[in-house]
Amino acid sequence: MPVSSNLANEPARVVEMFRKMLVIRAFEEAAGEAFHAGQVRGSVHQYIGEESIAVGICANLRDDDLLTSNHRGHGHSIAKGADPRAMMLELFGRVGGTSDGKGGSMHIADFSVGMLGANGVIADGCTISVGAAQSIRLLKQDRIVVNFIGDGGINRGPFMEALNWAKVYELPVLFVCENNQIAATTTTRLVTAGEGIAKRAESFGIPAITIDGNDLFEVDSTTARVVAEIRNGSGPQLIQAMTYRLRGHFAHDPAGYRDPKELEEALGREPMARTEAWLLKNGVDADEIAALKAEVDGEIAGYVDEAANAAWPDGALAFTDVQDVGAPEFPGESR
Amino acid sequence: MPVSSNLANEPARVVEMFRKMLVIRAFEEAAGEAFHAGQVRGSVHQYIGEESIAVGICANLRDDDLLTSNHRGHGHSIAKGADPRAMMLELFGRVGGTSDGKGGSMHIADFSVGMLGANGVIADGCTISVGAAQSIRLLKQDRIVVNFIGDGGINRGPFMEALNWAKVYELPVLFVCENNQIAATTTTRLVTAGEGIAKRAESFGIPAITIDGNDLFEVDSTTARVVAEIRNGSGPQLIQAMTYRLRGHFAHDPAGYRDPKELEEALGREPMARTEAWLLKNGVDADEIAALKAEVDGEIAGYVDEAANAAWPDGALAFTDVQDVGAPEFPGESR
Amino acid sequence: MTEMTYAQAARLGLQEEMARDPKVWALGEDLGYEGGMAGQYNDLQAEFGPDRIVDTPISESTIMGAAVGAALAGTRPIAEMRFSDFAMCSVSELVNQAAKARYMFGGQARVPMVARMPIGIRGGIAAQHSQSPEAWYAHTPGLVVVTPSTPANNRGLLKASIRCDDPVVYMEHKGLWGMLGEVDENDQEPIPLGVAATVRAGSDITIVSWAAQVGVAAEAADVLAADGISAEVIDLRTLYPWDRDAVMNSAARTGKLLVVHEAVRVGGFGGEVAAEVAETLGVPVARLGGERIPIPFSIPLEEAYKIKADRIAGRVKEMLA
Amino acid sequence: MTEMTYAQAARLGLQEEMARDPKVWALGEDLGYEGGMAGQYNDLQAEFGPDRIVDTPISESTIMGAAVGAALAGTRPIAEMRFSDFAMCSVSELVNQAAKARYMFGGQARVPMVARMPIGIRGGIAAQHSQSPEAWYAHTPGLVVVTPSTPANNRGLLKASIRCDDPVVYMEHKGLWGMLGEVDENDQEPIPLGVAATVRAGSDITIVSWAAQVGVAAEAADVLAADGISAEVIDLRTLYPWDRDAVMNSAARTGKLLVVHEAVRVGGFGGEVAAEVAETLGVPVARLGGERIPIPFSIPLEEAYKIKADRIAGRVKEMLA
Ligand SMILES: Cc1ncc(C[n+]2csc(CCOP(=O)(O)OP(=O)(O)O)c2C)c(N)n1
Ligand SMILES: Cc1ncc(C[n+]2csc(CCOP(=O)(O)OP(=O)(O)O)c2C)c(N)n1
Ligand SMILES: [Mg+2]
Ligand SMILES: [Mg+2]
Repeated sequence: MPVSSNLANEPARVVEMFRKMLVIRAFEEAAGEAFHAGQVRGSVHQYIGEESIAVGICANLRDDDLLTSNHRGHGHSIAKGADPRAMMLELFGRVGGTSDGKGGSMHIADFSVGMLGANGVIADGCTISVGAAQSIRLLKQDRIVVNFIGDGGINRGPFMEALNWAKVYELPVLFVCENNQIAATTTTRLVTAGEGIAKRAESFGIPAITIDGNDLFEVDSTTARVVAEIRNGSGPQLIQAMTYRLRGHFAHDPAGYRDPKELEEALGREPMARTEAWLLKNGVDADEIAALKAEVDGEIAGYVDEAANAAWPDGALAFTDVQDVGAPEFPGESR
Repeated sequence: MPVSSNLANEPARVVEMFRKMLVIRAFEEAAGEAFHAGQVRGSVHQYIGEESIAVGICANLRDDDLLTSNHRGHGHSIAKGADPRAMMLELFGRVGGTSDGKGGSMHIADFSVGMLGANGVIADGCTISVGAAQSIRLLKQDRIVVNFIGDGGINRGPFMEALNWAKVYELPVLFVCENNQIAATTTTRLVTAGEGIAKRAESFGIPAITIDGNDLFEVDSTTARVVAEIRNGSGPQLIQAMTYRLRGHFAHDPAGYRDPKELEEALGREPMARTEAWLLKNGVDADEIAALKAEVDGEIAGYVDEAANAAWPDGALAFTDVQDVGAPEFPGESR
Repeated sequence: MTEMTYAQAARLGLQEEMARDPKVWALGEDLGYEGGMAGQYNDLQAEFGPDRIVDTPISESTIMGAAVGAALAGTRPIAEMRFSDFAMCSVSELVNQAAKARYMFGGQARVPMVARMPIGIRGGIAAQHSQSPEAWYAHTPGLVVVTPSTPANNRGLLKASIRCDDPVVYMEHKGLWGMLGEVDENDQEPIPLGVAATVRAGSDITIVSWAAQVGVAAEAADVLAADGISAEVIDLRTLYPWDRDAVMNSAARTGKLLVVHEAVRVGGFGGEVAAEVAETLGVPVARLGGERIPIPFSIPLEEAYKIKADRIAGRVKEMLA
Repeated sequence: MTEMTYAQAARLGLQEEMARDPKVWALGEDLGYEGGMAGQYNDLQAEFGPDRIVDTPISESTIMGAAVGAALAGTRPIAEMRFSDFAMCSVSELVNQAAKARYMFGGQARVPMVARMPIGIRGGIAAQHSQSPEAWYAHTPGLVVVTPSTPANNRGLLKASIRCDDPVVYMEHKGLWGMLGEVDENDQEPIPLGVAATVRAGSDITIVSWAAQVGVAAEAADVLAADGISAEVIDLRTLYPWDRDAVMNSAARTGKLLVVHEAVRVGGFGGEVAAEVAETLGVPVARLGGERIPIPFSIPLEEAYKIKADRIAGRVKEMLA
């Protein structure tokens, strides 16, 4: 662990962050199981193995800072403060879900904590983020916007446009590229020209730093610095967080294309165990950690239980929240 | 003039290129006049002041090399070998035009000389160019593709995607960014982050060179080298040709936003006079040049005259060349 | 009453709304010096500053996407796309994001933005600058689609669109930018969205149209009047939601419906109106629209595409025969 | 005859065409290892090499735009967009370029490409992965629009689309990928574009549909048959050009028309068919389509969107009452 981390002296804060990571991990495991059990339909993209990034980034944000995400948005949402219970209800399509069951996994959002939504379309969140920053500027607020983008997503034009745009207007945007080295089944190195996203960002005049995303302490300390700079008017910056996707692209992908040796190595670097090791070394005892895990597992299991038994939304709900002008009429029972 | 130019010892070749430049200049002046006279409708984006780029680039291409262009495509077309007579007929919307009057200024094309078309949508030509190069690869040909893009166009996502794409597949594409420092009425520096296109291209691993686009000799020698490299398998490269748009964005734009001092300076660097000066210094006499100019002016004036008096296409022609499956029926005289 | 052009009226409406609500702003290419394609933004950058009339890079995806983000974050952006053809570079941002954000986030979000994208033939700007894709957006849940036909409409409907909390696709017709008409500067009220205007009362047939074609339909009604045929002309003004009541009442009264639009007939929104009327009233319906061809450049070709008054009149006579 | 799925049949058709013509190739995300969303490309990269089954970056504009360029330069590319929703990131390339190149260049160019973009509800993939925008492309001059409904269709129509010299928008329905059906491997002939199939003969009413809704319509016909109502079901197969003759002949015979599609009813292509039939034959017409809402996620909500057989049967009974 780099000594530079400002966390090193704050085991209590690390415990809190570790707890968030545990929630994400447990949530994702549970979501995957529910998917396999046929309780959750559609798509479930798990964030397993990347927890330290979302948590390390969001620990340095205020509640009113904004966040835009992509298809792999559960971890980002939980880290930003969305309620995992409502999220689980959403995955199950039940009453009380974050989107009333209208959205599902790829459209988790919690505007009350600045989480402007996961997104089913790669890189569309990037242009949204720069516009949100323009609103912030216009409203004379000191909020910032964080946009999560994958290493596959960086090759979409709208992301590249957004980089230019953010720098032209010197907007308070932090782009976080989660480089897990793969996009669905494609090794991104093979479809990404040049030396990578940091170099590209720099060509737009955007400061970019590459860090070990699985090192919670490095993520935290880097983000603390960068967020402070952005809030003080540095203009946009980019963090490339190196990581590894420990599961398939989505819950039903066995990821057979994965080199087993590579996976094994990656498991050795995964963030849960590393953070736990740090805690043990820094005076948090094993019992406390075990209790924490049990507590979190129980919490998530409870949500699953609740979600599996929660009420289904009424079909009429399909017809609300479309638009006010020209709102669709509920066709009624006769359907 | 740089001594390195391989043209320096070939005055005859320079005369030939100068003639092309004269044709472009005369064509554009004539097109502008016809536009002002109400003989040409729609849009006319003149290439005046940038002639040395198209001519210097295309002089190094084979007839079967391909070219994709943008809205300012007359110069590119003439340089690639399109017939200015048919182009003028097209601008006038008459029978015999390059597109039978269906396209007009923004859709000049001559597939017989590899000119795959001007384009009304900024940067859409860029993605077309990389695909054309993929066809070339698949067909085991040794042709190359040249794509012209403006300094305003570089901020569109599809261009940036195309850069990545071209390098990923190591395609035989030459991107030529004509940096005339303005996009319509917008100074591109103000909406372009970072150090510019050369840096951006390099961030994709694409070799990029910035040259004086108004120096025919520099354009020619650079292109000769770069085209040879690309044809020999170097993968994509980019040339940024610095230049200046001597007229308005289109023929009816008085360009009042232009700093008069800047314009005056630019006029001092414009390519026609510079090339002419070189010829005079290298043994071509003034009479010969005057005769060349008169000949070209007469040629273009003849085309204008012919176009102004040429037949209009029959309305029925509007219904051809749409598609074979589901071809529209000509509604007939009864319309 | 002041006489002004359609473009000037749009500028006036925008200026009024920007003065009224500091959260209203616009972004697009060449809005400052140029003042937009037809002066719809003239001098507004000087009045409201470069942060509210924002000159952007040529980045259509981001112009539209940024508007979505800005709307989500609390302001009321106007994304100026210059041509509906260029807006085709930002369909995902409009259709996948703007139109769906409120719904897919279960009502947590609102997207009060206006996407301005002029449609139609202007004369010689050909296939990539003349399209009329309004039917696409009328087909897209979440979007309001507005198509003003006169200067007064263009001011009043733009004002309503800016105040609307739903994303609005606002489609001026380029061919109308120079059209003169009376505008009541004292009346600051928006024209309500979703309400049609009866441009000409009549009893023999109902002609429904929108945008530039309304004027042509009115011209056809004149031609028909000379022949003793009384045609009612309805300007939908808002394409979605379209004013069903106005159309049904009229068509029930006249007993016949003709829908006319400049957009390609096949798959055009006229099909929606005609099918609904046929289904609901069982009266004879017909449609006129462009042939399914791109818009050509040359005059006789472009003319061959257009729906002229005599063609409308001819079709009406056939229906009444 | 071999029994195979709709997705397998598409793969077979593609394989046959790639073996037949070395100029045919495909580009898109995850075509190699993954073999496409539903295995439509399984093992083809191994068979034809990575230059003919090309794994691309996530760059939708370029997938489509490169296909246009490749077609212009002499090969026959297939742009795989995975979902029609993602193809909304490449509308300019499809509509401004592919659809118009031949026309605006006066016939100098041909664009023999296929843009594959599956439509429809698959179950829980919600608003940004379930759209059916076929009406947009049917409205776009220059494009052919194909919507296969069975494994045999999916093979035969894909083959025809690949051989077609016009740009084809090829829209599988995601919900049909697992559908089993008989395919005659010995008959290598494509199914001609623009020709409808009568799925079920009948005399009381004509039901026109396409893609997944054809099966539902046939189901409705079964329900109706039990009540002594004889419904003819027509599968358009190609949406543009649609088989006008087949529909008109049938509707003239039965005297009634119902068009059913999964796409949103408002502005859907059903309006075109219904309006044409009403205008031409004057027979009663009706349409069923999705309400104008995004596709929701949760089961009861998604179900509330769908057009079920009993609703079709109910509407038919109303029309015959
Ligand atoms: C515009 C678009 N293209 C394609 C997809 C399909 N898709 C979903 S996730 C994904 C891979 C994304 O990879 P990356 O950006 O690296 O994120 P990761 O999944 O690795 O977190 C793809 C291709 C999509 N959702 N949107
Ligand atoms: C996608 C798109 N957006 C906007 C336009 C309108 N437009 C036409 S030319 C132009 C400026 C282009 O500037 P640049 O690329 O520098 O080329 P130049 O005109 O200087 O040669 C603009 C904005 C367009 N044609 N297409
Ligand atoms: Mg990745
Ligand atoms: Mg320029």
